[in-house]
Amino acid sequence: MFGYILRRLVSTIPVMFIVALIVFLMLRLTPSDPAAIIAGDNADASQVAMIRQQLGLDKPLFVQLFVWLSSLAHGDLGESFFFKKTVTSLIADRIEPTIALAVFTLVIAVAIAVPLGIFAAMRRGSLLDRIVMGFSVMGFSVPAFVIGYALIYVFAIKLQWLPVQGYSRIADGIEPWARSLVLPSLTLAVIYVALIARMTRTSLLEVLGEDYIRTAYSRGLTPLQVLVRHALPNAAVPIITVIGLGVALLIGGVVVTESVFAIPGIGRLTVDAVLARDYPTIQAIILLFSFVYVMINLIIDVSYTLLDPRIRY
Amino acid sequence: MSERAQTQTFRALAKLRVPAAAKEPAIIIPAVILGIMVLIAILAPWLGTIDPTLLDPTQRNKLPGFVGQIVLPDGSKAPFTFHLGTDALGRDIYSRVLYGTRVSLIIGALVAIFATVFGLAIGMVAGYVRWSDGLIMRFMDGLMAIPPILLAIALVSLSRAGVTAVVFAIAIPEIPRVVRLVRAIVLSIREEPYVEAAVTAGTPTPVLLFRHVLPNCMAPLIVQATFVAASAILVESILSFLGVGIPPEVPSWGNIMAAGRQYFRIFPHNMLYPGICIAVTVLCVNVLGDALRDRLDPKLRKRV
Amino acid sequence: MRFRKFALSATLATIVAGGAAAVAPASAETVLKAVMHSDVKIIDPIWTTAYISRNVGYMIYDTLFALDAKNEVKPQMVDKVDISADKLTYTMTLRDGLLWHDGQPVTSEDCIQSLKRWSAKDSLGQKVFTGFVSEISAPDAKTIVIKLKEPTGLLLFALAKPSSNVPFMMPKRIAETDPGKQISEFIGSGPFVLKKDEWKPGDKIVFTKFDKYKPRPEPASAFAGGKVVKVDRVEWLAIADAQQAINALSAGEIDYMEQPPHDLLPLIKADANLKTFVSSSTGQFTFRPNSLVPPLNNPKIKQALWYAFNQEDFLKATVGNAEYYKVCKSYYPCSTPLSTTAGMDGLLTGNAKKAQELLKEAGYDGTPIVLMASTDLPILTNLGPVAKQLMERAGFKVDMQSMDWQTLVARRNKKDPANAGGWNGFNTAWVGADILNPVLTAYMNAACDKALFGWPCDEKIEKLRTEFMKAPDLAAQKKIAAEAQEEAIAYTTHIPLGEYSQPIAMRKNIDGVIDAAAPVFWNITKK
Amino acid sequence: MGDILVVDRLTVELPPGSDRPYAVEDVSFSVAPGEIVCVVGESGSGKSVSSFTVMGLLPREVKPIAGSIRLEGEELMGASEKRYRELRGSRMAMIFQEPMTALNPVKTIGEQIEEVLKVHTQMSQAERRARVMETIGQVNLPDPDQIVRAFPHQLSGGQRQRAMIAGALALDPALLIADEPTTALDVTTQAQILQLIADLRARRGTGVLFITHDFGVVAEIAHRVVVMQKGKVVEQGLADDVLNRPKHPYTQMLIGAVPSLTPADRKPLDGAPVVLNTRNLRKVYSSGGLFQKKRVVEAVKDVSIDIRRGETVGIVGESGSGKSTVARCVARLIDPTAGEIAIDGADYAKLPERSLRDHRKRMQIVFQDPYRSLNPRRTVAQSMIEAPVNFGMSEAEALSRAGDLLDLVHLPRQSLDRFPHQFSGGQRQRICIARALMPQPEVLIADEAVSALDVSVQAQVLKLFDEIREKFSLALLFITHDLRVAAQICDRIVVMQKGAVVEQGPTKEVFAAPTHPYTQALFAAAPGKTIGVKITA
Repeated sequence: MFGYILRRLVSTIPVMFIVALIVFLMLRLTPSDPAAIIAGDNADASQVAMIRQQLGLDKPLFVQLFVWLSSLAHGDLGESFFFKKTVTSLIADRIEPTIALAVFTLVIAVAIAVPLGIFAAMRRGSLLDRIVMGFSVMGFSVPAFVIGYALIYVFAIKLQWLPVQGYSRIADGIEPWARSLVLPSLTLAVIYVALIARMTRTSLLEVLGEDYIRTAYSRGLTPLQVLVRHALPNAAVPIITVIGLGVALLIGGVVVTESVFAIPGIGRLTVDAVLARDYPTIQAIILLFSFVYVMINLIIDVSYTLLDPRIRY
Repeated sequence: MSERAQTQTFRALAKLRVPAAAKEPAIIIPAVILGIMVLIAILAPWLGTIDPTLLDPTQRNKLPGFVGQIVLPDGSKAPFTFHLGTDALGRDIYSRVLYGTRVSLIIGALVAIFATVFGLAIGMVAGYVRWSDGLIMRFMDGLMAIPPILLAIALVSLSRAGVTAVVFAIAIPEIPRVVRLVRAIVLSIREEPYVEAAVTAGTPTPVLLFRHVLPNCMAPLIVQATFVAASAILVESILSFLGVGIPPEVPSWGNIMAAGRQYFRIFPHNMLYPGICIAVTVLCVNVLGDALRDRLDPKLRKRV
Repeated sequence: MRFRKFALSATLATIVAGGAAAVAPASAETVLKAVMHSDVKIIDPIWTTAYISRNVGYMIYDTLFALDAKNEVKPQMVDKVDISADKLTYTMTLRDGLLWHDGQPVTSEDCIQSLKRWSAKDSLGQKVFTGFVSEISAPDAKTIVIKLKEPTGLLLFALAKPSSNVPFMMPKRIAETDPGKQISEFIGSGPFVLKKDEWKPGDKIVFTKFDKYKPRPEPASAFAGGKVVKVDRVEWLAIADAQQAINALSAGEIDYMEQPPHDLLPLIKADANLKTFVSSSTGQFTFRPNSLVPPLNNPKIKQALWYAFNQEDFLKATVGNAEYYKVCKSYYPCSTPLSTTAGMDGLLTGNAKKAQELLKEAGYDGTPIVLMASTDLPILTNLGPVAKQLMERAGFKVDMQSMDWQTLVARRNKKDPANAGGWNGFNTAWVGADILNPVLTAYMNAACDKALFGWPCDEKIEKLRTEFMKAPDLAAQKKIAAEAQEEAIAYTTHIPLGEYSQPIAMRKNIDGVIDAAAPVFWNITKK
Repeated sequence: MGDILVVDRLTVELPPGSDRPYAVEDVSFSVAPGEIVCVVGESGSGKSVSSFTVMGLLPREVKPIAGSIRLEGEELMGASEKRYRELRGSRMAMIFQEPMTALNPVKTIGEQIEEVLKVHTQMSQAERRARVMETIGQVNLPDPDQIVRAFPHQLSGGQRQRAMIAGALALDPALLIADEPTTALDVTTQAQILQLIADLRARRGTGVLFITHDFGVVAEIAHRVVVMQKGKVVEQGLADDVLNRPKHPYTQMLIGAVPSLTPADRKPLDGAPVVLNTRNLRKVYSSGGLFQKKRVVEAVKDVSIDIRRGETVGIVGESGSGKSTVARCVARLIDPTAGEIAIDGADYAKLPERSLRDHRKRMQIVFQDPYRSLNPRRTVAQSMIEAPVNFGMSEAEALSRAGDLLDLVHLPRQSLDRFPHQFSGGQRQRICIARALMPQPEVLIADEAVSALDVSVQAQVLKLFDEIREKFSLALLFITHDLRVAAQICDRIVVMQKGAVVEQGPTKEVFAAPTHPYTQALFAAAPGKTIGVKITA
């Protein structure tokens, strides 16, 4: 088992290297000049050139890549071009809201979506099944920010139950923290619930078609017993897989939700960094998000061994 | 194609009566709605619309149904009812939404085609050429690990804004998913006996790929393409919302909504009508995709 | 990565919904929460002309002199100043008890070094200090002596410059930072102290009351007078979405919003517990042509622009509500002493036919004008499309390129031809305080490649601007200002597109907002 | 005491749009205690539907509409779902065809057997545990306490089927329904399972309803036989009467199609030249990589066989014996690890793909699954002309040759323009044979070419194989696990076990006096020795 984890960890290195390569080249090959932006509107050409030299942007590409990768190896993410702070501190300041939002959404989404998927699968073809599937397709069809504005309009402005925007930190009390996360999490959860409910239903339907389910029925078990003892344990693997893959969707959604609810997370920071051509910050965040995605999928792969004895490493 | 083969294909085409699939409501309704959307896109100039970029600051933010007047190209003024109201620059929302249909559908279609074609090519190579498989899939894993929206934001805003930049930016993150799908299909098809029979018949690999493997990839690819198209239209609206989408002078549903975002409480019509169009179109494409998948390839359900 | 620091408590899974509005933490401290027009990125006051950096400057720094409500120069950190008979020597003594935020006393050495760093970058500072100042010295810790080569009425005015690159005073050790590099320590002697550890770019920036600050006895009047702070803490929050900011204002989550979009003012009027405050200082939209590269390097073609444009279209497209805009055909703000319509007759009338004739006479061959249009600043977004339409009606070919403000700022520094990464024109806005007279108005600087982007080149304008500095009294200044305007119109350094005023929105329990060219937070009370 | 199960005039309706109105129509039969009743019929005869109806496990859309089913006197038609559940597992139990998938992969064998005790009885944990161990012992599974903790994927096919039986018989039900329980098993394992079912029936007096399509199995264990065709019972009675004196023509046809186990007498091959021979052919699969112990599987170990022109050589063996791997190596669909494969003396074992082309012309292959051997999107003509056109024949000429070959395999010429989905399994296999003959090969490989076909169709295809071998004096390499088929069609047979050849020789001699113990066990295990006819010659 340990050998497998080690091997998978080692296998993430090439993937992360490729991610780093893609991000690095993408930023350098596109026609944009961070030095000019940083030099500000008071500067003349010589100052812009001096800044470009300071930032090391004048060196050949592979030298810059080597410098960045080696500093990355020492855990130093470099300094933000724009905010005069190290990228690490910049991210550290703003990571709490994003983690809170992502985890809060994950919990809500799974808590709603999995039961929905199960009911839809059990009563296949019934009204409930069509409603769940209808909602799931709707979830995929409406842009997240539209949902966001609608929720704000109803719950924050009209009913005044929840705050309009902003994020109150955990340190300032759990109750306001939770309240500030309810609407953003619901906005983000819609598309995620749609994905998980649909996949839960699909994988459960497939499992219910297997021979051992028929064997279980032939032993006199009630449909509920069959579901709990035989169907769910086997459907667990595909369901967890989709939750893992959905994380990429979640990260994308976080960027939009943070913009709508003015939550100071790293999603919004990415957009600002891209607009300000702040290469170190962009690179660091995209690497971080990709690393989180790869790690989550590794954890899920490893969790398979707990769920399915056939998968032995 | 020899003469005889041609007659065969014509005869086969003639026999192509409307497949049973087309009778299913889950395919007819979305297909009809999408057909209307395409018609709107093509006939936009003749559907009572005016130049979508014609602005008149004196008629800003007028509510739907407002009767104002427009300046014709020759400078003369003419009365005009703004059925869906005007935006922050006094431009007619009705015309902009109709012309926006063009851009949004084109983006959906181009992204789907671009992602599918490249995904198919790379997927076929990865599936059939053993030694390239590891390399290509590692690269695809890398590309797939980057959250698609972030990749799109970076690609768009760092290159000159425009429809082509947006299409590339949305399509590139979609390619790995298509590659993985095609590779999985190719890996399973190459084990099929009829492919092995072709090998023993001495068919060279490239011909084998096009004659036997490709046709059997079509069904799942078409289904995947519909989902890619649906998500492309959505992502375009999100990019515009974040301020990195298509520049405002080219009307698209996304940037009309983004421009109207400020006024959603007092002039909701700016966001309402393009929002409805996006929801309806994407919904139809998704429903069509689902129905096609159930009809064409039930076992695909597992792979998507 | 320091994830350990955040304790995600186990109650994460419980969804808390409903219940009355949250009970605000009952603490004696009064906190003023504000949303400014943009997020604070740079604090070094001479690094950029961005207004947000200037606003931060007014919070944590102080100035030797300041303009009062009637735009007259009044002493601020300076106690008294006496000017020699020949008007060549100025001796100023500092007020007693002035302290830096780190507790050190303010010395004349600090102020002189601050002035050196400021004048190295600011356009007015360069003109005054390189052109007229022969020597500046500190005989003792309290007095500053400035000797001039020849008399000018603008020395004190320069020390009281109200906007963009304000001459803020900072400790010597910080002011010695090379002007080409940003300062990293933000110690001032202003009424507020910056809490650097709580500054989270993109989230919020926090200032607390500097209790050892000694305000002047006189009542506050614009930037002059006593700066008495009446709240304990001020937080500037970053809410990019204007509609959301207004929602937050009506929900009581914020107290003050610097620039609510004009279109959303009805929402504020409709809300009982909100009010607006309209400052007397106005803003001016302008069009800046690039006089270095074709086709707008040909004055005849630029002349056609004066006929193609009119002010009403731009004002209606951006402000919309007549209550907040005014047609003002003058380079200097209409309400200010030097305002004049000299040279403006027949211009800015939207006369497309006249413009076409001029274009034919000038031999305009239809090469497209590359018009840069910014998309992410609400107040400027609509200027581009209006300019494009008016120019096209007048026969110009226009290639409008949309981009975010950062890209525009970077690209306008490029001197390449328009079709090789350069540009021909773009629209922007200036605060009234920046364009009070020909010397202060940066766009009238016509010193060719030493001038600001657009690089106009006309010695007559430069001569008039130097003469203005020597003008002994207001009447002389007015005459020179009018001549400068006529000359600038003939050359077309830039084109004024109308005046607008920007109301500030706030909750009913906020009072004492000062009417000044920049949003200042002293004297504000929160009941 | 009375019959355990009485099915009287049972009719089950199929959903609209199926190929016939009723799955099962007016079916009556009964099972007495301790009696094994075999229901036999081809695929689609409705034999499985009747068994599922008794258990009440039909899918929602298939509804029983008439007749009665009485289990130990109690009428089940119309019984409540709750009542059905009480009976399932306690009074009637069922075992299924696919042991690989019929057990829950994520639960231990012990748990799955114990479950039925938990559902139906109030036994304590200890009592249940003891009962499970006892049942495992009764189905003679080796060391029960290891089996209890094992997961299904850790057991062999036979062991899994025994575990299934243990689960079914834990509560000593009166009726055991077995739906083709041994079809997926190897001959030797099948014999043990049949023996086990017979013993349990004897010891416990359980009535067994045995569903199968294999007449060999019927001959081996059945007391009474029910023959079904297209949902109707065409004949039923004592096993001896039905098997040896079938009255209904359909039964006669079915029995007549079963190949006999005693080999047919073959025309002697006087000194025909050797066409294809392999010398110490070897194929090894190795897996494992970084951090993982290397696992090596020797699929084929040192196989040397040769086939003369006009001769049929059969390779017989159980699954995993390596017989298909040999065939695929000969057809160069996979690359052999070592050894030589020569056609007319020219070795092509190690040739790279480019220079393999003209060798491929001289040997062709027919696969097992007719439904996947033809590209669904190409017409029969397009599939058939592919090989000859590759080897330089003009399209027109290839098409006319295709027409002749279709006549040869008794198919109409116009099938050239049709698509594969318009043909039955048997017809498709004929098309594959015709396709294989297109490039005029010298060697034809048949890899389990008839195992997927129904018995009646199987007989005709075997005759066809023999005809074309005769007509084109082909060297035919026939791979099969079915001894009856091998007996009827092969001149010489090669017996393989775990990748090695244990015995080879003329079919008559090997069948009459097998020398190797494995071959003896194989022949002994083949069910229904008395039944079966000579098919060829």
